[in-house]
Amino acid sequence: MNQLPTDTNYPVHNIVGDLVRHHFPGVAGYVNGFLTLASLLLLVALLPVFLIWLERKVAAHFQARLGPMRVGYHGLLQSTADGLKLLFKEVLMPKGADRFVFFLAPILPASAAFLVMTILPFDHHLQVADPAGGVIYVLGISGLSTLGILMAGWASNNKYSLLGAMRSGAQMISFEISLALIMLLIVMVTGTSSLRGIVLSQQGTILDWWIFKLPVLGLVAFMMYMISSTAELNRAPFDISEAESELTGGFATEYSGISFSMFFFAEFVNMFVSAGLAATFFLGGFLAPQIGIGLIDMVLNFIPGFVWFFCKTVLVIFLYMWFRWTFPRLRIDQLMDLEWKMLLPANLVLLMVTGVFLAVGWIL
Amino acid sequence: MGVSGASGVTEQVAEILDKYPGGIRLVDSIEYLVAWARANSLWPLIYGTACCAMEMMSTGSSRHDWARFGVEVARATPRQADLIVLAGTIVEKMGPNLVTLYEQMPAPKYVIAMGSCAISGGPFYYDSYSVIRGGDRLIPVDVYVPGCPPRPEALLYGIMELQKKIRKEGRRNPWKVGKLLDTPFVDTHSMAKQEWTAQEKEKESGLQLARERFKTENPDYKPAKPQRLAKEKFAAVTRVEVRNNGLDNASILTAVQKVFPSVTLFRQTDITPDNVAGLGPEYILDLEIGQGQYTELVRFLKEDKDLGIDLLLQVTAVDWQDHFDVLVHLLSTRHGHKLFLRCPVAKERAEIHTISDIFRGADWHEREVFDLFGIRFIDHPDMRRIFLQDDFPGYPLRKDFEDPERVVKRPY
Amino acid sequence: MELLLIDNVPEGFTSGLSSDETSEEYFLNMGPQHPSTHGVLRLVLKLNGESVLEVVPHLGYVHRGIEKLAESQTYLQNIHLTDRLDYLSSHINNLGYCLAMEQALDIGVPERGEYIRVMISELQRIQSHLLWWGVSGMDLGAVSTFLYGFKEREMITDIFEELCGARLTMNFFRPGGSFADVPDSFIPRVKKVIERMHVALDEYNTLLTDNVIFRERTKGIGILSKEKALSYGCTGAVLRASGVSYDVRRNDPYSIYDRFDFDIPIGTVGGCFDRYRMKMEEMAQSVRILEQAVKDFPAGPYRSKEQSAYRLPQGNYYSQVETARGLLGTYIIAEGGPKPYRVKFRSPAFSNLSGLHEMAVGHKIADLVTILATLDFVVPEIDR
Amino acid sequence: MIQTRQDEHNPAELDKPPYSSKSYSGDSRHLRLGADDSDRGAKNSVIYSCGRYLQKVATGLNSLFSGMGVTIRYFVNPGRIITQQYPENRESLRMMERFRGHVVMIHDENDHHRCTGCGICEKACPNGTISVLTTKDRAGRKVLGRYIYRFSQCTLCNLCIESCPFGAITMGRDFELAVYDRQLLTFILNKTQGGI
Repeated sequence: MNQLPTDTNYPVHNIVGDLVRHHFPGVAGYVNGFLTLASLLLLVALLPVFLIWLERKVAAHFQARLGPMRVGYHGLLQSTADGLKLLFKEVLMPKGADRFVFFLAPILPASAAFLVMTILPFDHHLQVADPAGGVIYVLGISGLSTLGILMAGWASNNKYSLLGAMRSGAQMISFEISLALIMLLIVMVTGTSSLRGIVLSQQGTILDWWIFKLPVLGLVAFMMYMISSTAELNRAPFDISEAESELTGGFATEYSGISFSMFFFAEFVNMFVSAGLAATFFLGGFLAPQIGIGLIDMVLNFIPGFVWFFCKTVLVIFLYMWFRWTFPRLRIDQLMDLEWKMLLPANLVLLMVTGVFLAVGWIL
Repeated sequence: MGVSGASGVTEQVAEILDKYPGGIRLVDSIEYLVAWARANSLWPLIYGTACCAMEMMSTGSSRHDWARFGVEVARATPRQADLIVLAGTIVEKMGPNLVTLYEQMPAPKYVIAMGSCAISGGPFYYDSYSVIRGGDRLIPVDVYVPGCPPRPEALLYGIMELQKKIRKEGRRNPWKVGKLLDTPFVDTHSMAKQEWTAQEKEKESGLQLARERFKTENPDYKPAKPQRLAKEKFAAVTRVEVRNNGLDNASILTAVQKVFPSVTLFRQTDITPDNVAGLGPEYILDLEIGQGQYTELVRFLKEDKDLGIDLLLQVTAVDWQDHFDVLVHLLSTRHGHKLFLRCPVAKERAEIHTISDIFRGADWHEREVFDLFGIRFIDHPDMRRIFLQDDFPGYPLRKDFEDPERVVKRPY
Repeated sequence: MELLLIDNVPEGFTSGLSSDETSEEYFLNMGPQHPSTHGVLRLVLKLNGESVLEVVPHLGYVHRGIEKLAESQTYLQNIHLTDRLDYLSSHINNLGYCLAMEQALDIGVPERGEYIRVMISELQRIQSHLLWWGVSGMDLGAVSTFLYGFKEREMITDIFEELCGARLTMNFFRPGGSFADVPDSFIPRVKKVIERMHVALDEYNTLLTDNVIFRERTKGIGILSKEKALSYGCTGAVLRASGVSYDVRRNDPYSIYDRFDFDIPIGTVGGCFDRYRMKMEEMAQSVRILEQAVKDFPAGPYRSKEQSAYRLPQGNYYSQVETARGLLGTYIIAEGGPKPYRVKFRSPAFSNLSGLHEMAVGHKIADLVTILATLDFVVPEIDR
Repeated sequence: MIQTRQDEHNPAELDKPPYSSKSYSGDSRHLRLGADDSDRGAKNSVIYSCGRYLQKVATGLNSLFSGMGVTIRYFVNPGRIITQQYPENRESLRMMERFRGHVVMIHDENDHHRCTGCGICEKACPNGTISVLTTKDRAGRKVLGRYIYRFSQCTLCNLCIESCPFGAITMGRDFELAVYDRQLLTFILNKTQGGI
């Protein structure tokens, strides 16, 4: 029933890596390391460009309009233009700001997202590293982005920024608890905290994904994950740290040009990472959605795993966008109420019930 | 880094690359790319003062959707904005704030003046004591979009014109802070007239002979009569008199006169209730009372249960050259009748007791009267100017207000 | 608690920050350029953490001196100035001014003219409320509502544009009627709007009114009791939400409002949610008026006899109309001649806003934004 | 000294008797929209409050989902997109017949206009937008010399056109009038100058 998969091909390998290893056995480690980092960097650089375009298009279609249309096919190059423009824009620092912290802050959220990405299992053999305590690593690193926002708010010498940062700090610390508890739930049922291990524990048909495998509880846990991760991402309806109509720009009020674009980019990479984790935990990661009919499953399996991973991730990202373009924003105290009075107790109950399920063996 | 901003970086890069073969072409293509990016990524600042802001919002709405141009990323903070659309009237008090906003934006930054007010003051060109005639007196404007307010399509056209302008930017034509309009405000209407009259006079002297010749050659000349446009004719319609709801004037007056016998009616000699009843239902009772009993009367009107007056419409004033009248307009939401009250205030000692302790709403109304008429309200909790800046000279709604620096009188 | 009076207490505040070291009080400036102040209102807040201790609004960032201007322009020219007070109810402003002139000159309006006036006024009200709905949704963070509200609003601005050529500053009504008749397509277009509004209002209620987050954000926020609302001179939806049934269209009917069957919604608590629902219900009632007006829209002349120049006889003339924001009073003092001696506009938003401190104190900054959104003011009307 | 609002759940506030409208003269039809705070009189039993809690969560979630239903209906239905693509639709874009773009003078095919230079429009204009500058023709008659129209300060109020007794001016339907220089917004409307 709940056995760990036997596939233990560590370290992760793939065709490119094998080729390098075959031809340059001496420096293979360095070359492969460089290649991984370069490709990951490329991904980090290109993902937001695509995601920002997607967000704007999706938003537009939610609002009965077209969105970017005039730069490239259906505005595909719109975010490229935005990025380029921000790159060549004057960088300003307000008087009285802490110069070092002010310019360090935007780098942190981006690097946090980048670091978490290193352990995302994109495919069977497409993962930079798979530490045994992957889940703990994720939780540890994601605090960095909060730190970046707090630093930005503090260093800006602006009351709006400070308010935004404080809101963000309180919010993220609270919701991290929920997030950790939901991850704990998955770790509890899979028995591993390696992300690859978690994906592999969902092998089989669609019904073996954790969202369905735990009867009802999986769905509830998924919903709670969506809520807390939206809050963790500072996205509407939990975007109180930016809250344009209240705090103008929140923590990023004083940032311009490239340093603002770092925040902007990090927001979207973080969203990707968060959605990727949702796919990993609940939607079977890179596994194809098999339905138990041999022929169709064969076709589905033929499609490479990373395509499935991206599809699922984009699906979750779409959910995030759907939330954002539908709901009004919560107030700070309501946000805290939601976490401490609703999500956290519900989480604990869920953990307990799952424990009972595990003991009785009710998992599908 | 200065105001020139990022163009400095491109210049440095250009200097290095120019030395190598093909370098110039590379620099040119980078320049082209940067100009392209800037033109297609204009993030506007959320800034709007008046009517034009609504049309700006309409431009952002689904129907017109400025997102198609990549303009929908409206930023609330000037640090991230590239474009400021001057939508609406700019008044003197807002001026410094607008300049600050502009200065807070990182270079390169662009300005569109939208609508007549932002271009030249528009409807407030003459006679206004607070409007700045043209946004380009404060910050340099790149594109002027005329209209009042311009249609969303007109604004989109303006944005396209701006894009055209940005696409031409490069090393030879770098972005720089534009020029401000520094000519003093002139009465263009009278100026045109004067210039024309002078020109005509000059011309006239040379035309005497030609005229006389024409007259002798065509003695029967009769100019064609201009065709008047046939305008639709309408019949006069008798007006249905609107009734004044609630208590009738006569009974209100009787009730007031019982307690305040010294009360009179404005511009009415005969103040008996019978006469007032004859003035018709549309006449609103216009009581006049001296300063001594002013607050008591207001308090009485508010507290008297039978009169049922509960809402203060406004407190205002009028300048009768020799004295002021402070006007208090009251309404009964329960019955529907209105009641006006006035109290003369001397010009030399423009002071009157406040009624903000009776009606809280009077607080701001009295501040407005103080601001525009200079009538001081005794015991008012917060007697400051409400609309104008503290150093504004004089009180503009007084009939003798003159400020040639700010106000240019309508020429006709 | 002992209060420390420091030198740089912002204008309008009675006291400085608390001298208590553990206190987290500070001053925050909001505006004049701030997304939720709907234009150029400036608020200075004294905060403790996120809680509002004191609010001081600063006005005048778009004070153009319209009342002074009106003294130097002719009566006819002044109509176009009223457009620029509350540009979201410009037709109704025009109407208010024309009513005062008609009162002075004893000009009547033919039947068709009156129907045009009522229909245009109600369309204007719906248009304004739609914009308000969208913008207040956006203030609360639901950006899509902004664009949804504008969708139907565009249908109405199209009607206006076809009617008089302008979308916002119409200058359409004249004493005795309007300067032009309605085009043939007017009634079909209005019918379309009515049809669409029935669907749209349902949609809006599902999207925002019933939304649990929205309800939590607005309920019990910014309560203004009946007595206070009256004392501050609030009118319109703000007064009605507090439980006072006063609507000029009903209690002091102008034009032909007394012929139509419509309800005046009134609230009980006087908080943001009540104010919100007043406006939503008003839209439904406006649609009801439109339905009735479309049904018996008469033929005939649309205006009465024109005068080449309007000279008001000496006297004081006052008219009041119900704009989308409340009671707009137009007070004209005429001393003969082609120009008025003094014109005063009693703007509803000016009085409605003056109770802001009462509503906002004790709430959070986010609630202040909610309150501002439901107060629904237009700054140029406040400043004039 | 944080002040918190106590009145938000004050039952007294909610239970207040509705405002009496007996005394007012008009017809007293009105709709009472009370605040539907249904938390009143919550019982103290644990099961009851748990039930209420769950019910609240359920109705809350339901409201969220139905809201999402509204937005997704727009998303999946491209027919509801109402965007007009302005520069692309230039060919088909026509302004309304009465659209007030800017003042133009009507000219016939021989470039003759109907303006007599009477200056009524100039007087009608509320803000000095129009200057009618007249000259004399050979017969000594007053004719239009130059008709200056300052678009930069025009409010498009239509008063000049209404006042013109000869129908010489009208509103143009152009709207693409943005310029780089405000001087270019001063037009001379008459194509031919009367007189010599």
